[in-house]
Amino acid sequence: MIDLQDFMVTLPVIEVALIALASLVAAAVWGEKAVRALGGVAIGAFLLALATMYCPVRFETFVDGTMPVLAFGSHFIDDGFARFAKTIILIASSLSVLLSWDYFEKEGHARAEYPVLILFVTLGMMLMVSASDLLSLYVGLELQSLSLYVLAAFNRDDSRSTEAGLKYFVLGSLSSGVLLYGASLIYGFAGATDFASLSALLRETSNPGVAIGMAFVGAGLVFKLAGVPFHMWAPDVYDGAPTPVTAFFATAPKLAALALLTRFVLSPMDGLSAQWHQAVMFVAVASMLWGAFAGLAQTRLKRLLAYSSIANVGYLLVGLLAGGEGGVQAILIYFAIYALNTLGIFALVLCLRREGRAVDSIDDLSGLSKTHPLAALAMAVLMFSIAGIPPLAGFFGKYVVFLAAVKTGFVPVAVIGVLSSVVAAFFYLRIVKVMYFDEPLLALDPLPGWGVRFVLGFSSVAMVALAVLPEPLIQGAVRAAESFSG
Amino acid sequence: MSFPLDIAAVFLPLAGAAFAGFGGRRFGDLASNVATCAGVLLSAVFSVLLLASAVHAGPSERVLFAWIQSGGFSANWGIRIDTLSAVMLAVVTSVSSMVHLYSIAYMEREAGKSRFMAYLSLFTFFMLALVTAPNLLQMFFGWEGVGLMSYLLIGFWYKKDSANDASMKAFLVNRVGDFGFLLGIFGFFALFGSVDFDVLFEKAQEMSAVSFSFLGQSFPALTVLCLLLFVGAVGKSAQLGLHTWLPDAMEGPTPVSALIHAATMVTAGVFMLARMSYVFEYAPGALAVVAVVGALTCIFAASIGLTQFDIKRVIAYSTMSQLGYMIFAAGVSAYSASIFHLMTHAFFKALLFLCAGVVIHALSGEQDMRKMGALRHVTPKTYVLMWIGSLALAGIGIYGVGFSGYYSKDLILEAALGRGTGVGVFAYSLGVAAAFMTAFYSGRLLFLTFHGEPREQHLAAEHAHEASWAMLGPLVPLALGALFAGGLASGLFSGEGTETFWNGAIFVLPEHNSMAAAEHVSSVYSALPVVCAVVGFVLSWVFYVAFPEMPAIAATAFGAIYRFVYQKFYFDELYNAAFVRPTRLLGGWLWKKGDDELIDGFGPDGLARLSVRLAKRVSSLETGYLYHYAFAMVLGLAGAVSWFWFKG
Amino acid sequence: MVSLPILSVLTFLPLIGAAVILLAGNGDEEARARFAQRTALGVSGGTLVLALALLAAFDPSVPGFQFMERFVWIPAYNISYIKGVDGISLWFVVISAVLTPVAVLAAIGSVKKRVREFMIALLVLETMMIGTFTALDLVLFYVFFEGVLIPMFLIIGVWGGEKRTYAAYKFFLYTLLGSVLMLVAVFAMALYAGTTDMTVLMGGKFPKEMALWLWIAFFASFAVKTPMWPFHTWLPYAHVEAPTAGSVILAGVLLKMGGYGFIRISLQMLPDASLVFAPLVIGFSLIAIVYASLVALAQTDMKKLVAYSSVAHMGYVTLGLFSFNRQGFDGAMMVMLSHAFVAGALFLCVGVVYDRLHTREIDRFGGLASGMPKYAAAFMVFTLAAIGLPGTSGFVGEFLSMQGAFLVSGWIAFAAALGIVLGAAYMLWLYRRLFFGPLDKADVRAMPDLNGREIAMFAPLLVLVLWMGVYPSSFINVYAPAADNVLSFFGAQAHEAQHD
Amino acid sequence: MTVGLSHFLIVAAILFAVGVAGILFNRRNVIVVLMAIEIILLAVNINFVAFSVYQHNLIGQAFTFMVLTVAAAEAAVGLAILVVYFRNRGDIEIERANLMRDGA
Repeated sequence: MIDLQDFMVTLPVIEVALIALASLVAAAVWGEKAVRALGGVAIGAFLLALATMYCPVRFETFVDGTMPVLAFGSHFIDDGFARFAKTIILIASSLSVLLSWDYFEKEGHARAEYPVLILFVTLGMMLMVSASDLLSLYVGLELQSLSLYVLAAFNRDDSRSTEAGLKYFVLGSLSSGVLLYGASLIYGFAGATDFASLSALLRETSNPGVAIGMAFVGAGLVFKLAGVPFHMWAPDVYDGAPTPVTAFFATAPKLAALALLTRFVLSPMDGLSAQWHQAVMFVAVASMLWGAFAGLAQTRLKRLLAYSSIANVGYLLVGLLAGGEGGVQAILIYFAIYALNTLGIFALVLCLRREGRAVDSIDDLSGLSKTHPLAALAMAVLMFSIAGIPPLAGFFGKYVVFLAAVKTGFVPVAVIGVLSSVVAAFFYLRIVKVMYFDEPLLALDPLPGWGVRFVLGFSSVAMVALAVLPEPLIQGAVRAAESFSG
Repeated sequence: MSFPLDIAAVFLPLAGAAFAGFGGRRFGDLASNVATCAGVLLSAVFSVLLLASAVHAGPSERVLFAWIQSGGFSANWGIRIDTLSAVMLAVVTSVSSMVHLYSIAYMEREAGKSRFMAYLSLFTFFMLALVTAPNLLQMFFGWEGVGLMSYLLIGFWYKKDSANDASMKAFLVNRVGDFGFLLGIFGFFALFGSVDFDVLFEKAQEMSAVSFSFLGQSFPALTVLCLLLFVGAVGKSAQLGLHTWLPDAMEGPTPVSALIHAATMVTAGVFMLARMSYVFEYAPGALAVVAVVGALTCIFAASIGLTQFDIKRVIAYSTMSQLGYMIFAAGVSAYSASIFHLMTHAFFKALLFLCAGVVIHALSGEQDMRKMGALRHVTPKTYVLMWIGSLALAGIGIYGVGFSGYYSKDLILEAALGRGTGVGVFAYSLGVAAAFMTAFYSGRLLFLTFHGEPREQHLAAEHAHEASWAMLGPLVPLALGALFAGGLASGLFSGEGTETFWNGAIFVLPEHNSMAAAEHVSSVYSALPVVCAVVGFVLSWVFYVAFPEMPAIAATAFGAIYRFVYQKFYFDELYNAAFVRPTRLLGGWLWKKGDDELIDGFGPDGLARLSVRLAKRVSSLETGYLYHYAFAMVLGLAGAVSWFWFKG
Repeated sequence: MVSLPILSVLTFLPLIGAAVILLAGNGDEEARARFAQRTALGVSGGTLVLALALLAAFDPSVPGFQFMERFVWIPAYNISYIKGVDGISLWFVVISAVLTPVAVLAAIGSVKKRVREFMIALLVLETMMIGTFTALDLVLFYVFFEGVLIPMFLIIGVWGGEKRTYAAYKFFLYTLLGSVLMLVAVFAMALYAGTTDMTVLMGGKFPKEMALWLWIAFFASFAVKTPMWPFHTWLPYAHVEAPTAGSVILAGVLLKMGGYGFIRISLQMLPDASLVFAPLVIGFSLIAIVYASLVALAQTDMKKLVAYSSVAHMGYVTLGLFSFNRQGFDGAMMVMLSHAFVAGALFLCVGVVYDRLHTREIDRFGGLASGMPKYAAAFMVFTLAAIGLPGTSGFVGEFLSMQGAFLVSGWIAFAAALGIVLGAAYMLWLYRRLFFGPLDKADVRAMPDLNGREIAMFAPLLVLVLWMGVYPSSFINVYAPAADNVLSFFGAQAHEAQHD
Repeated sequence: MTVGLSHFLIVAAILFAVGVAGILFNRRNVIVVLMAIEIILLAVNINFVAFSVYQHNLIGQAFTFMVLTVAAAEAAVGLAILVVYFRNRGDIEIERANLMRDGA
């Protein structure tokens, strides 16, 4: 039953798992001294996994990446969609490691666990996007979540960070419980846990028990995604967690949850479209509006970005709502742009230090265009991009998502979406305003090391470059979305 | 190709203006004076030549280049020369030349002389563009152009608030008139598909049958359009209703008043009526309105003229009154008489204004007649010239011999009567009454100014002086015009030769031919105006020379009426209360209430406020308490489960 | 066809200039500022030369698009990079190219802080403007149309006056609000027609009900941009707070994007819906003309007054366009072209005294005619053009626009013509308060007359204003075939209207 | 009386509800919250095992083992976080765990 093929299919995951375990040992042995080295190792692991994933000689059936391949029974699926999502996840994780490069040192608690935890989270995420069985879904999700709880509380001497960890842990566990309960119901009423059987079953007969179980699972997944009304943990956790962790939270794990939700909704729940359409629509609209409006009232950058990410989840769910190839394409394009964009923004937040302490109120950006013109320019580009103003990449993200919605007839949702983006534009603009219109307050410390600056520069240039030449990204997404054709 | 007289005549003043305006500072005042005067004088010479040829050759048109071409709409820049425009050219340029020459001396001590000369020349140019227009659009160009120049010239002394008020008023009141004119143009294009005079004249008869309905009523389209054009004329020629700018226009330097009143601006309305005679003839309703408005203006202005003390204002009201004559002449289809009076009036009115200018100059700017007196000793030559002008204005003459005004005014009154309609009789009676008043206030002006005792000793004693020949010189040709122009030209404008003289430039329907009928008016009626005028002069002598206390007694006797007339029938006050103030209040109200409160309040600002309130409310749900967050999740879960349950 | 992609060069040349300013230039702050100014002037001047060359090479007898460039940009979404100009868009390209160097000149005198950034913003703005007018793919059009917001937001906000933040937000969010609805309409169009190629979309083959919704969505964007009453309230603030150069571009070019959009999309792609909504637009236009003129009368701030006059003038634009006849169309075009120069010039005029005294309160001035005769003369000419005196550019447009409206109904023209009386009132009232009366304030008396740079700024505009007034055919003829092309959809209806 | 599947399910559902209620209504002690989470997982396990028996397949029991393992890890992580939290704050009252909230 299990042959070498299974291992070849899961090779990238296995690599990361092995490196993660080795790193754990190394961290235990060398402790703080190994921080930088382990960071490098983590990035190396991610790049290795990437390379392995796209290595043409991995197994015979891998020709052009369109064929889905199952491994270990039906637990693990490797298709274009998963590969694209993993690509983004691995890049985002790498950039997150770069972002933390000297943050913890400055904060005085550089510990070797950090890269190890990132490795484990990434491992969990890779499992999630490839999960095609409730069991593997659960395992991947928990691996990711448990590591994230710890990351949130990583500044263990800081009461804010620990409170964030606690809140995240409690609510996350609750949502895991909900998800599991749903999984048990699905299992009980369907007799199977793999997506393919569930999909086949639901397409033929209606089964209220399974439907309810799916509602539970869906709710659990939306929690991970921080969609309204399961979003309330996000602002507090984003706020309290150390900034590189927040940056990480806002990007890769979101995609993992989203990819999982997409796969779950579009394959086993396919037969329940009458139900999930309405539910997803509600969550999407509510998230867009809630994120946009609550964001208006914020004064702290990280909280603001939390609401921004909630609003963006709304836009992503519009893509999910549209469904089909077009919708998945839109989700992937949107997410790739959003993730890069967000990482860049957090890179700038990491630049904000005054007298050795990190600050993150919006007013701390005052006059940045005078004191750090290039950083301010990059930030302005990122802000206009995430607000969806052309000619920056963020606009194309919105374009594809809402185009997909209009195409499938969800015109009112698209209208609400674009209107909420105007509201959200206000708080993005406010950041530009503070940077450009206001006079500088107290002087900021010099910009941090190259890691952060690289991420900032990279993402802002990418926002322009992807606007001019979005084709490679779009082609990738198009191929990935073919997994959902038919 | 022969020398283009027409182009030269029209554009020389423009060239002079450009030279003085742009080069005045560099080349000095003298050069500006020479350039502008030469331009206008040459233009005058050419105009007379043009007149001679036009009478023989009939209408001709020269297209310069296309102005506005838009789909079916097309209007060219061009020069239309026929007897009508040639007469106007000659009158305008000759009077303007004299005003130019006079101004050199008059404005000697003023700053910005070359600017002034440039304005005068430009003013003349716009008038020439107006009278030579081959279409309504170019006419409108000149029409607005003279409005602009009057604005600039009335406000020449821009440091004076009253001058600024007057200039703005002149422009705005004229704009109200232009508003009607413009609508008229639109209508003509809509109806005729063209604004070229040739087309309009040709198709007027055909279009007289067209009517349009409004509120269930049917109106002849041509009448409506003609009335719209006439609104423009009311503004420009200061007819009753839109006349309020004219007296205030006295704030400008005196040569400007002379130019505006005699040649370049107020006559535009009269000219337009004559020019559009081909169309107005087919709009009898419009003609009746024209006649009534003209007649009312005539008596209205004359009555105000009786009470004013500012020497220039008296003359200004006399202009208005005389314009009334011209307008109602057009209204009774006596276009020829109308233009005739326009011509004679140009000479004697310019003369009167320029004489008044001499007086004012002599008294260092004093314009109040109550402070003058006995000036005939100081300025004897002016005194004589002023008499000539006044007698011409009053239309004194007997048995076909008289001052210029006698011929034209009599012709108008006879024609009005000869028209044989109620409107004609109405116009005649008011005209005769106005003739009496004209003589009375002319006499009043002369006696108050030049006779009696000097009432303000210091004014007369200190530096009152007769003007130099530099100023008096230009008055002489005008005086000659006032004396003889009427007699010499009456053969052309009336009687047998009229038809050949106009040579198709104006058109009168056979059944409207009041001019011919004028010759058969009983001599009693034709003598009546002259008798009234003589009585008026005598009466004014009685009032102001023989019994100087009489005016005060009369004023108290008719207290209320006197005040009402003295205050110009309270037109300014009425307009202020009815239009000016409400408009400004409305503007402020729309701004503060409309924009700021209503549109912004419910629009962008309101939405922004609402968003912020909503944001606060939404954000207040984020309490930081775990159990609140969990509660939201449970609610969401319950919602999802029940949704899936009921849908499943 | 020309092998050189002249439209792309024209579009992106300013952007390259901006990049040069951003990356090159060394020495101290002052030297870099000077370098930025020179580069900006040179690049925008070069763009102007190119634009004029384009004008010269353009064949006015052809109604369609010329200098087409076309390549596939995003094949997955069937979006192409298509550029081309017809006679209509050509003029908008030219006004953008004319006004940018003028704005640069104005900025050289008045922008003293963060000069490099300002020049970069101006040049980026120029790229966006020219891009908008040359784009022939809806998405491309939208990208440029919206892209304008970014540099303008910064120009208002960074270099603006006291309430610049409010003004910048209002400008940005209001126009964005309108535009996002347009975006949804773009989706719908793209999905229905399967393409975003504007040349294909023109002709209006959308189902009736859909066309109505599309029209409303586009209207939301263009009405705000134009701006039409009652969507105009951002304009007074944006104008007042923007620095002079910003106001010039805003009034001169940005407002025209609304009118251009109406022509290109509402009229050409949705003609039937335009007919349905014409009464609404005409009603708004008339209100705009009268209302804005009245409000202008009450202003005490020069720039606000000019801003409201812009609203009134834009009323003539929409009025003319939605009369659906050649006179109205030409009127709208000429009002737009004229307003570009006249309003631009008036803002420059305000800038001249603002630079000297740092106030825009009308009552702070007075008697300027004695102290600054050249300035007074220039201001007078532009005032006259603004009130539409025949012989200036302002008249041609207003006249034709109202003529066009008259052909629809005399009463419309009647109401619109009220604007010419009120227009004269507020402009002359402004002029009077600024220039006439005694020159008794010491600081006002101390102000010097126009300097060489300022004369260089006004001279081309003066020439254009008079030229356009005396010989407008040279402007109209260039786009006449294109205009007939636009109106060909309305031929029958317009004919009916004429004989109503 | 036979004990059928529904009885197991009802018990599990009650346990689940108790667990959720423990999180919702407990405002004092975080330890209780941890216990409530464990109860939820327990309810899930009951479900899985019961279903596994009635479905005659072993997936449910395999699932249960996974859940047990993960629950242990979860408890460890939770307690660890609780410890660092207590070290910082000196108490573990839920009502006072609101350093982070909107408007703070």
